[in-house]
Amino acid sequence: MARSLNIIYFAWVRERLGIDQEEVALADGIETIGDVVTLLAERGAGYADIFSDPGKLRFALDQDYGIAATPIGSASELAIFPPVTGG
Amino acid sequence: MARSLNIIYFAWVRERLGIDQEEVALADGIETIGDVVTLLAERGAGYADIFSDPGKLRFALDQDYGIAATPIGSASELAIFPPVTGG
Amino acid sequence: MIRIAVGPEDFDIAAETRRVAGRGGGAIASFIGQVRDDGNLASLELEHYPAMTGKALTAIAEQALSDWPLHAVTIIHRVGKLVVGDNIVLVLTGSDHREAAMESCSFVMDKLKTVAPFWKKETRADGAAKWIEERQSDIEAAGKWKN
Amino acid sequence: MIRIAVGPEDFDIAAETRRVAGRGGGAIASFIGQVRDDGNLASLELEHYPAMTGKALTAIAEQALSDWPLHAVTIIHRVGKLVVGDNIVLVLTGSDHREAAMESCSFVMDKLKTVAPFWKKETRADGAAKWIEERQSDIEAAGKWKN
Repeated sequence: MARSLNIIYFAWVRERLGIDQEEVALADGIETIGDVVTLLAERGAGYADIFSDPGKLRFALDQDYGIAATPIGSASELAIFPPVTGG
Repeated sequence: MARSLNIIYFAWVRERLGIDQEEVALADGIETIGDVVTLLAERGAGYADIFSDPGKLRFALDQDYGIAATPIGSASELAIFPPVTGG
Repeated sequence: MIRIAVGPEDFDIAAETRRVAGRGGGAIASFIGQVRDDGNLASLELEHYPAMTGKALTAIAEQALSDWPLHAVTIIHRVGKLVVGDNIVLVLTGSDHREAAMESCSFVMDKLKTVAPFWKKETRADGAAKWIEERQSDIEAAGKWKN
Repeated sequence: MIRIAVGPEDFDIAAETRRVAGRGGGAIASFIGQVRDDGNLASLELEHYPAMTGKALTAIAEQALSDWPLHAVTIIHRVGKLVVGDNIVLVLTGSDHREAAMESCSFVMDKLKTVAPFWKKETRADGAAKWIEERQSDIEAAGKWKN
Protein backbone atom coordinates (compact mmCIF):
# COMPACT_ATOMS: atom_id res chain seq x y z
CA MET A 1 0.00 0.00 0.00
CA ALA A 2 1.42 3.42 -0.97
CA ARG A 3 1.91 5.54 2.13
CA SER A 4 1.89 9.31 2.19
CA LEU A 5 2.60 11.97 4.77
CA ASN A 6 1.40 15.55 5.03
CA ILE A 7 4.43 17.71 5.80
CA ILE A 8 3.80 21.18 7.21
CA TYR A 9 6.34 23.97 7.60
CA PHE A 10 6.56 26.96 9.94
CA ALA A 11 8.51 30.21 10.33
CA TRP A 12 11.63 30.57 8.14
CA VAL A 13 11.35 26.99 6.87
CA ARG A 14 7.93 27.86 5.43
CA GLU A 15 9.13 31.21 4.09
CA ARG A 16 12.24 29.85 2.39
CA LEU A 17 10.34 26.95 0.80
CA GLY A 18 7.52 29.22 -0.26
CA ILE A 19 4.92 26.61 0.72
CA ASP A 20 3.28 25.86 4.05
CA GLN A 21 2.55 22.19 3.42
CA GLU A 22 2.87 19.38 0.93
CA GLU A 23 1.87 15.74 0.59
CA VAL A 24 4.87 13.44 0.22
CA ALA A 25 4.69 9.82 -0.94
CA LEU A 26 6.79 7.51 1.22
CA ALA A 27 8.66 4.84 -0.72
CA ASP A 28 9.54 1.58 0.99
CA GLY A 29 12.48 2.08 3.32
CA ILE A 30 11.38 5.54 4.49
CA GLU A 31 10.70 4.62 8.09
CA THR A 32 11.83 7.49 10.33
CA ILE A 33 11.68 11.28 10.52
CA GLY A 34 15.37 11.27 9.56
CA ASP A 35 14.58 9.27 6.41
CA VAL A 36 11.99 11.87 5.40
CA VAL A 37 14.42 14.72 6.00
CA THR A 38 17.06 12.99 3.84
CA LEU A 39 14.45 12.55 1.12
CA LEU A 40 13.66 16.28 1.27
CA ALA A 41 17.36 17.28 1.26
CA GLU A 42 17.86 15.28 -1.96
CA ARG A 43 15.26 17.30 -3.85
CA GLY A 44 17.71 19.97 -4.99
CA ALA A 45 19.20 23.33 -4.09
CA GLY A 46 16.34 25.08 -2.25
CA TYR A 47 15.50 22.00 -0.19
CA ALA A 48 19.12 20.97 0.34
CA ASP A 49 19.95 24.32 1.97
CA ILE A 50 17.24 23.81 4.54
CA PHE A 51 17.21 20.07 5.18
CA SER A 52 20.90 19.14 4.96
CA ASP A 53 21.47 20.45 8.52
CA PRO A 54 18.70 18.81 10.55
CA GLY A 55 20.29 20.07 13.80
CA LYS A 56 18.76 23.48 13.04
CA LEU A 57 15.29 21.97 12.74
CA ARG A 58 12.70 20.57 15.10
CA PHE A 59 10.10 17.93 14.26
CA ALA A 60 6.63 17.03 15.46
CA LEU A 61 4.84 13.90 14.34
CA ASP A 62 1.08 14.14 14.72
CA GLN A 63 1.71 17.11 17.05
CA ASP A 64 4.20 15.39 19.35
CA TYR A 65 7.90 16.19 19.27
CA GLY A 66 10.08 13.62 17.56
CA ILE A 67 13.74 13.21 16.67
CA ALA A 68 15.49 11.85 13.57
CA ALA A 69 15.18 8.28 14.84
CA THR A 70 11.44 8.51 15.56
CA PRO A 71 9.52 6.00 13.37
CA ILE A 72 6.81 7.51 11.17
CA GLY A 73 4.54 4.55 11.86
CA SER A 74 0.96 5.38 10.97
CA ALA A 75 1.33 9.13 11.55
CA SER A 76 -0.34 11.40 9.02
CA GLU A 77 1.30 14.76 9.74
CA LEU A 78 4.96 15.73 10.12
CA ALA A 79 5.70 19.32 11.09
CA ILE A 80 9.18 20.73 10.45
CA PHE A 81 10.15 24.05 11.98
CA PRO A 82 12.97 26.04 13.63
CA PRO A 83 13.42 26.00 17.41
CA VAL A 84 10.45 27.73 19.04
CA THR A 85 10.67 31.33 20.24
CA GLY A 86 7.34 32.15 21.89
CA GLY A 87 6.61 33.64 25.27
CA MET B 1 19.99 65.30 81.96
CA ALA B 2 17.16 62.84 82.52
CA ARG B 3 16.64 60.71 79.44
CA SER B 4 13.36 59.18 78.43
CA LEU B 5 12.20 56.82 75.73
CA ASN B 6 8.80 56.39 74.13
CA ILE B 7 8.04 52.65 74.04
CA ILE B 8 5.36 51.44 71.66
CA TYR B 9 3.76 48.02 71.55
CA PHE B 10 2.10 46.01 68.80
CA ALA B 11 -0.05 42.91 68.35
CA TRP B 12 -0.32 40.61 71.36
CA VAL B 13 2.24 42.63 73.34
CA ARG B 14 -0.04 45.66 73.06
CA GLU B 15 -3.15 43.62 73.83
CA ARG B 16 -1.72 41.88 76.89
CA LEU B 17 -0.30 45.11 78.33
CA GLY B 18 -3.53 46.97 77.58
CA ILE B 19 -1.59 50.04 76.39
CA ASP B 20 -0.12 50.91 73.03
CA GLN B 21 2.67 53.16 74.26
CA GLU B 22 4.28 54.67 77.30
CA GLU B 23 7.07 57.09 78.18
CA VAL B 24 9.82 55.46 80.26
CA ALA B 25 12.53 57.36 82.13
CA LEU B 26 15.97 55.85 81.64
CA ALA B 27 18.10 55.79 84.76
CA ASP B 28 21.87 55.86 84.44
CA GLY B 29 23.14 52.46 83.40
CA ILE B 30 20.23 51.74 81.05
CA GLU B 31 22.19 51.73 77.83
CA THR B 32 20.86 49.02 75.54
CA ILE B 33 17.56 47.60 74.33
CA GLY B 34 18.24 44.61 76.58
CA ASP B 35 18.58 46.92 79.60
CA VAL B 36 15.16 48.44 78.83
CA VAL B 37 13.58 45.01 78.49
CA THR B 38 15.02 43.94 81.85
CA LEU B 39 13.63 47.13 83.38
CA LEU B 40 10.18 46.32 81.98
CA ALA B 41 10.35 42.68 83.14
CA GLU B 42 11.00 43.87 86.68
CA ARG B 43 7.78 45.86 86.85
CA GLY B 44 5.69 42.95 88.11
CA ALA B 45 3.48 40.09 87.01
CA GLY B 46 1.86 41.43 83.83
CA TYR B 47 5.10 42.82 82.49
CA ALA B 48 7.25 39.91 83.67
CA ASP B 49 5.15 37.41 81.68
CA ILE B 50 5.81 39.31 78.50
CA PHE B 51 9.34 40.63 78.89
CA SER B 52 11.11 37.84 80.74
CA ASP B 53 11.48 35.87 77.49
CA PRO B 54 12.93 38.41 75.03
CA GLY B 55 13.51 35.67 72.43
CA LYS B 56 9.79 35.85 71.65
CA LEU B 57 10.02 39.57 70.97
CA ARG B 58 11.41 41.79 68.24
CA PHE B 59 12.69 45.34 68.67
CA ALA B 60 12.94 48.43 66.50
CA LEU B 61 14.78 51.56 67.62
CA ASP B 62 13.64 54.67 65.77
CA GLN B 63 12.07 52.31 63.18
CA ASP B 64 15.18 50.19 62.54
CA TYR B 65 15.48 46.64 63.83
CA GLY B 66 17.73 46.19 66.86
CA ILE B 67 18.78 43.38 69.17
CA ALA B 68 19.30 43.21 72.94
CA ALA B 69 22.85 44.57 72.62
CA THR B 70 21.85 47.57 70.48
CA PRO B 71 22.66 50.84 72.33
CA ILE B 72 19.75 53.21 72.86
CA GLY B 73 22.00 56.18 72.11
CA SER B 74 19.90 59.24 71.32
CA ALA B 75 16.93 57.26 69.96
CA SER B 76 13.50 58.50 70.98
CA GLU B 77 11.26 55.53 70.10
CA LEU B 78 11.58 51.84 70.95
CA ALA B 79 9.00 49.50 69.43
CA ILE B 80 8.49 46.06 70.97
CA PHE B 81 6.45 43.46 69.12
CA PRO B 82 6.13 39.77 68.24
CA PRO B 83 7.73 38.38 65.05
CA VAL B 84 5.98 39.89 62.05
CA THR B 85 3.34 37.93 60.12
CA GLY B 86 2.30 40.10 57.16
CA GLY B 87 2.06 39.27 53.48
CA MET C 1 -8.44 23.93 36.77
CA ILE C 2 -6.56 24.54 33.55
CA ARG C 3 -7.39 27.44 31.23
CA ILE C 4 -5.56 27.72 27.90
CA ALA C 5 -6.26 30.42 25.32
CA VAL C 6 -4.37 31.16 22.11
CA GLY C 7 -5.48 33.81 19.65
CA PRO C 8 -5.06 37.39 18.45
CA GLU C 9 -7.21 38.85 21.26
CA ASP C 10 -5.64 40.74 24.15
CA PHE C 11 -6.25 39.43 27.69
CA ASP C 12 -7.82 41.11 30.71
CA ILE C 13 -5.43 40.70 33.63
CA ALA C 14 -8.07 41.66 36.22
CA ALA C 15 -10.64 39.18 34.89
CA GLU C 16 -8.05 36.40 34.58
CA THR C 17 -6.80 37.05 38.12
CA ARG C 18 -10.37 36.91 39.48
CA ARG C 19 -10.89 33.62 37.68
CA VAL C 20 -7.82 32.05 39.30
CA ALA C 21 -8.60 33.63 42.68
CA GLY C 22 -12.07 32.11 42.45
CA ARG C 23 -10.52 28.64 42.69
CA GLY C 24 -9.32 29.48 46.22
CA GLY C 25 -5.90 29.24 47.78
CA GLY C 26 -4.92 32.80 48.49
CA ALA C 27 -1.57 32.77 46.64
CA ILE C 28 -1.59 33.90 43.01
CA ALA C 29 1.55 34.33 40.94
CA SER C 30 1.59 35.78 37.47
CA PHE C 31 3.95 36.57 34.66
CA ILE C 32 3.19 38.88 31.75
CA GLY C 33 5.44 39.12 28.71
CA GLN C 34 5.05 42.15 26.48
CA VAL C 35 6.69 43.32 23.25
CA ARG C 36 9.81 45.13 24.43
CA ASP C 37 11.07 48.31 22.85
CA ASP C 38 14.73 47.66 22.13
CA GLY C 39 15.24 50.82 20.09
CA ASN C 40 13.92 50.39 16.57
CA LEU C 41 11.41 47.56 16.67
CA ALA C 42 8.44 48.32 14.43
CA SER C 43 6.39 45.17 14.98
CA LEU C 44 6.45 41.53 15.91
CA GLU C 45 4.62 38.79 14.03
CA LEU C 46 3.76 35.73 16.10
CA GLU C 47 3.14 32.49 14.19
CA HIS C 48 2.09 29.20 15.76
CA TYR C 49 1.13 25.63 14.92
CA PRO C 50 -2.58 25.67 15.73
CA ALA C 51 -3.08 21.90 15.82
CA MET C 52 -0.24 21.50 18.34
CA THR C 53 -0.25 24.68 20.45
CA GLY C 54 -3.18 23.86 22.70
CA LYS C 55 -1.90 20.35 23.25
CA ALA C 56 1.61 21.58 24.14
CA LEU C 57 0.34 24.26 26.54
CA THR C 58 -2.11 21.86 28.19
CA ALA C 59 0.71 19.37 28.74
CA ILE C 60 2.80 22.06 30.46
CA ALA C 61 -0.15 23.08 32.66
CA GLU C 62 -0.84 19.45 33.57
CA GLN C 63 2.80 18.95 34.50
CA ALA C 64 2.65 22.02 36.76
CA LEU C 65 -0.54 20.73 38.41
CA SER C 66 1.08 17.37 39.05
CA ASP C 67 4.36 18.79 40.43
CA TRP C 68 2.97 21.55 42.68
CA PRO C 69 -0.14 21.81 44.89
CA LEU C 70 -2.09 24.18 42.62
CA HIS C 71 -5.75 25.13 42.31
CA ALA C 72 -5.47 26.73 38.88
CA VAL C 73 -3.13 27.29 35.94
CA THR C 74 -3.96 29.79 33.20
CA ILE C 75 -1.85 30.20 30.06
CA ILE C 76 -2.83 32.79 27.46
CA HIS C 77 -0.65 33.43 24.42
CA ARG C 78 -1.34 35.87 21.62
CA VAL C 79 -0.58 35.36 17.94
CA GLY C 80 -0.55 37.69 14.92
CA LYS C 81 0.91 41.14 14.56
CA LEU C 82 1.89 42.97 17.75
CA VAL C 83 3.60 46.28 18.47
CA VAL C 84 5.77 47.60 21.30
CA GLY C 85 4.00 47.45 24.64
CA ASP C 86 1.44 44.87 23.51
CA ASN C 87 0.84 41.86 25.71
CA ILE C 88 2.21 38.57 24.36
CA VAL C 89 1.78 36.02 27.13
CA LEU C 90 0.10 35.66 30.51
CA VAL C 91 0.70 32.84 32.99
CA LEU C 92 -1.25 32.69 36.26
CA THR C 93 -0.98 30.05 38.95
CA GLY C 94 -3.04 29.74 42.11
CA SER C 95 -2.09 27.79 45.23
CA ASP C 96 -2.37 27.71 49.01
CA HIS C 97 1.38 28.42 49.13
CA ARG C 98 3.30 31.30 47.61
CA GLU C 99 6.37 29.17 46.83
CA ALA C 100 4.24 26.71 44.85
CA ALA C 101 2.49 29.51 42.95
CA MET C 102 5.72 31.36 42.11
CA GLU C 103 7.84 28.33 41.26
CA SER C 104 5.19 26.77 39.05
CA CYS C 105 4.64 30.08 37.24
CA SER C 106 8.37 30.20 36.50
CA PHE C 107 8.31 26.55 35.39
CA VAL C 108 5.42 27.16 32.98
CA MET C 109 7.23 30.12 31.37
CA ASP C 110 10.51 28.21 31.05
CA LYS C 111 8.79 25.23 29.42
CA LEU C 112 6.61 27.41 27.21
CA LYS C 113 9.71 29.19 25.86
CA THR C 114 11.31 25.92 24.77
CA VAL C 115 8.45 23.60 23.77
CA ALA C 116 5.33 25.57 22.80
CA PRO C 117 5.21 25.92 18.99
CA PHE C 118 5.36 29.70 18.58
CA TRP C 119 7.77 31.67 16.40
CA LYS C 120 8.46 35.39 16.45
CA LYS C 121 9.48 37.50 13.48
CA GLU C 122 10.71 41.03 14.12
CA THR C 123 10.32 43.91 11.72
CA ARG C 124 12.64 46.88 12.30
CA ALA C 125 11.86 50.55 11.69
CA ASP C 126 13.85 50.36 8.42
CA GLY C 127 11.68 47.46 7.21
CA ALA C 128 14.25 44.71 7.80
CA ALA C 129 12.58 41.50 9.00
CA LYS C 130 14.20 38.65 10.88
CA TRP C 131 13.03 35.48 12.62
CA ILE C 132 14.15 35.50 16.25
CA GLU C 133 16.57 32.71 17.15
CA GLU C 134 16.35 30.53 20.21
CA ARG C 135 18.34 31.75 23.21
CA GLN C 136 20.79 29.53 25.07
CA SER C 137 19.60 31.08 28.36
CA ASP C 138 16.05 29.83 27.66
CA ILE C 139 17.32 26.29 27.06
CA GLU C 140 19.29 26.40 30.30
CA ALA C 141 16.32 27.81 32.22
CA ALA C 142 14.09 24.98 30.99
CA GLY C 143 16.82 22.44 31.75
CA LYS C 144 16.92 23.32 35.43
CA TRP C 145 13.52 21.70 36.04
CA LYS C 146 13.68 17.97 36.59
CA ASN C 147 10.66 17.26 34.41
CA MET D 1 10.70 53.38 40.11
CA ILE D 2 9.46 52.31 43.51
CA ARG D 3 5.81 52.48 44.50
CA ILE D 4 4.82 51.63 48.07
CA ALA D 5 1.26 51.86 49.38
CA VAL D 6 -0.08 50.75 52.76
CA GLY D 7 -3.66 51.31 53.82
CA PRO D 8 -7.14 49.83 54.11
CA GLU D 9 -7.97 50.41 50.42
CA ASP D 10 -8.08 47.51 47.95
CA PHE D 11 -5.77 47.64 44.95
CA ASP D 12 -6.54 47.55 41.22
CA ILE D 13 -4.38 44.86 39.65
CA ALA D 14 -4.98 46.13 36.09
CA ALA D 15 -4.03 49.72 36.94
CA GLU D 16 -0.97 48.63 38.93
CA THR D 17 0.17 46.34 36.10
CA ARG D 18 -0.21 49.18 33.56
CA ARG D 19 1.84 51.42 35.80
CA VAL D 20 4.73 48.91 35.97
CA ALA D 21 4.41 48.09 32.25
CA GLY D 22 4.67 51.81 31.52
CA ARG D 23 8.25 51.76 32.80
CA GLY D 24 9.20 49.44 29.94
CA GLY D 25 10.97 46.13 29.92
CA GLY D 26 8.39 43.65 28.74
CA ALA D 27 8.66 41.21 31.67
CA ILE D 28 6.28 41.72 34.59
CA ALA D 29 6.00 39.33 37.52
CA SER D 30 3.40 39.63 40.23
CA PHE D 31 2.31 37.98 43.41
CA ILE D 32 -1.05 38.49 45.09
CA GLY D 33 -1.78 37.23 48.58
CA GLN D 34 -5.41 36.93 49.63
CA VAL D 35 -7.20 35.87 52.79
CA ARG D 36 -7.45 32.12 52.44
CA ASP D 37 -10.51 30.15 53.49
CA ASP D 38 -9.17 27.40 55.71
CA GLY D 39 -12.59 26.24 56.88
CA ASN D 40 -13.91 28.48 59.61
CA LEU D 41 -12.09 31.78 59.31
CA ALA D 42 -14.46 34.68 59.97
CA SER D 43 -12.07 37.59 59.51
CA LEU D 44 -8.48 38.73 59.66
CA GLU D 45 -7.31 41.93 61.35
CA LEU D 46 -4.07 43.37 59.99
CA GLU D 47 -2.14 45.68 62.29
CA HIS D 48 1.04 47.51 61.36
CA TYR D 49 3.60 50.00 62.65
CA PRO D 50 2.83 53.04 60.51
CA ALA D 51 6.05 54.94 61.22
CA MET D 52 8.16 51.94 60.17
CA THR D 53 6.17 50.14 57.49
CA GLY D 54 6.90 52.45 54.58
CA LYS D 55 10.57 52.56 55.50
CA ALA D 56 10.83 48.76 55.74
CA LEU D 57 9.02 48.17 52.43
CA THR D 58 11.06 50.85 50.66
CA ALA D 59 14.29 49.22 51.89
CA ILE D 60 13.15 45.86 50.46
CA ALA D 61 12.26 47.46 47.12
CA GLU D 62 15.62 49.28 46.99
CA GLN D 63 17.44 46.04 47.68
CA ALA D 64 15.55 44.36 44.82
CA LEU D 65 16.41 47.25 42.47
CA SER D 66 20.07 47.00 43.39
CA ASP D 67 20.28 43.19 43.06
CA TRP D 68 18.31 42.72 39.82
CA PRO D 69 18.04 44.77 36.62
CA LEU D 70 14.53 46.14 37.27
CA HIS D 71 12.55 49.06 35.91
CA ALA D 72 9.91 49.08 38.63
CA VAL D 73 8.96 47.57 41.98
CA THR D 74 5.48 48.01 43.44
CA ILE D 75 4.51 46.82 46.92
CA ILE D 76 0.97 47.34 48.18
CA HIS D 77 -0.14 45.95 51.54
CA ARG D 78 -3.55 46.33 53.11
CA VAL D 79 -4.29 46.82 56.80
CA GLY D 80 -7.47 46.68 58.87
CA LYS D 81 -10.23 44.10 58.85
CA LEU D 82 -10.36 41.69 55.91
CA VAL D 83 -12.50 38.67 55.09
CA VAL D 84 -11.97 35.50 53.06
CA GLY D 85 -11.06 36.24 49.45
CA ASP D 86 -9.95 39.82 50.15
CA ASN D 87 -6.64 40.96 48.75
CA ILE D 88 -3.87 41.41 51.33
CA VAL D 89 -0.69 42.09 49.39
CA LEU D 90 0.43 42.81 45.84
CA VAL D 91 4.03 42.76 44.63
CA LEU D 92 4.86 43.67 41.02
CA THR D 93 8.30 43.78 39.42
CA GLY D 94 9.18 44.89 35.91
CA SER D 95 12.35 44.02 34.02
CA ASP D 96 13.79 43.29 30.56
CA HIS D 97 14.28 39.70 31.72
CA ARG D 98 11.72 37.26 33.04
CA GLU D 99 14.17 35.61 35.46
CA ALA D 100 14.96 38.99 37.04
CA ALA D 101 11.28 39.90 37.34
CA MET D 102 10.26 36.55 38.83
CA GLU D 103 13.21 36.11 41.18
CA SER D 104 12.97 39.64 42.54
CA CYS D 105 9.22 39.27 43.06
CA SER D 106 9.89 36.14 45.12
CA PHE D 107 12.66 37.94 47.03
CA VAL D 108 10.37 40.86 47.90
CA MET D 109 7.68 38.52 49.24
CA ASP D 110 10.16 36.47 51.29
CA LYS D 111 11.68 39.60 52.84
CA LEU D 112 8.29 41.22 53.41
CA LYS D 113 7.10 38.14 55.32
CA THR D 114 10.01 38.33 57.75
CA VAL D 115 10.84 42.04 58.16
CA ALA D 116 7.85 44.24 57.29
CA PRO D 117 6.06 45.21 60.54
CA PHE D 118 2.63 43.70 59.97
CA TRP D 119 0.75 41.38 62.32
CA LYS D 120 -2.30 39.25 61.56
CA LYS D 121 -5.02 38.31 64.01
CA GLU D 122 -7.53 35.66 63.01
CA THR D 123 -11.08 35.50 64.24
CA ARG D 124 -12.81 32.14 63.83
CA ALA D 125 -16.48 31.53 63.11
CA ASP D 126 -17.01 30.70 66.81
CA GLY D 127 -15.54 34.08 67.81
CA ALA D 128 -12.16 32.76 69.00
CA ALA D 129 -9.36 35.18 68.13
CA LYS D 130 -5.66 34.41 67.83
CA TRP D 131 -2.54 36.23 66.67
CA ILE D 132 -0.87 34.27 63.88
CA GLU D 133 2.62 33.02 64.74
CA GLU D 134 5.64 33.27 62.50
CA ARG D 135 6.27 30.24 60.30
CA GLN D 136 9.63 28.49 60.16
CA SER D 137 9.19 28.05 56.40
CA ASP D 138 9.01 31.83 55.98
CA ILE D 139 12.24 32.29 57.92
CA GLU D 140 13.95 29.66 55.77
CA ALA D 141 12.61 31.21 52.56
CA ALA D 142 13.99 34.61 53.53
CA GLY D 143 17.30 33.03 54.56
CA LYS D 144 17.93 31.62 51.11
CA TRP D 145 18.66 35.12 49.71
CA LYS D 146 22.20 36.30 50.27
CA ASN D 147 21.16 39.84 51.15
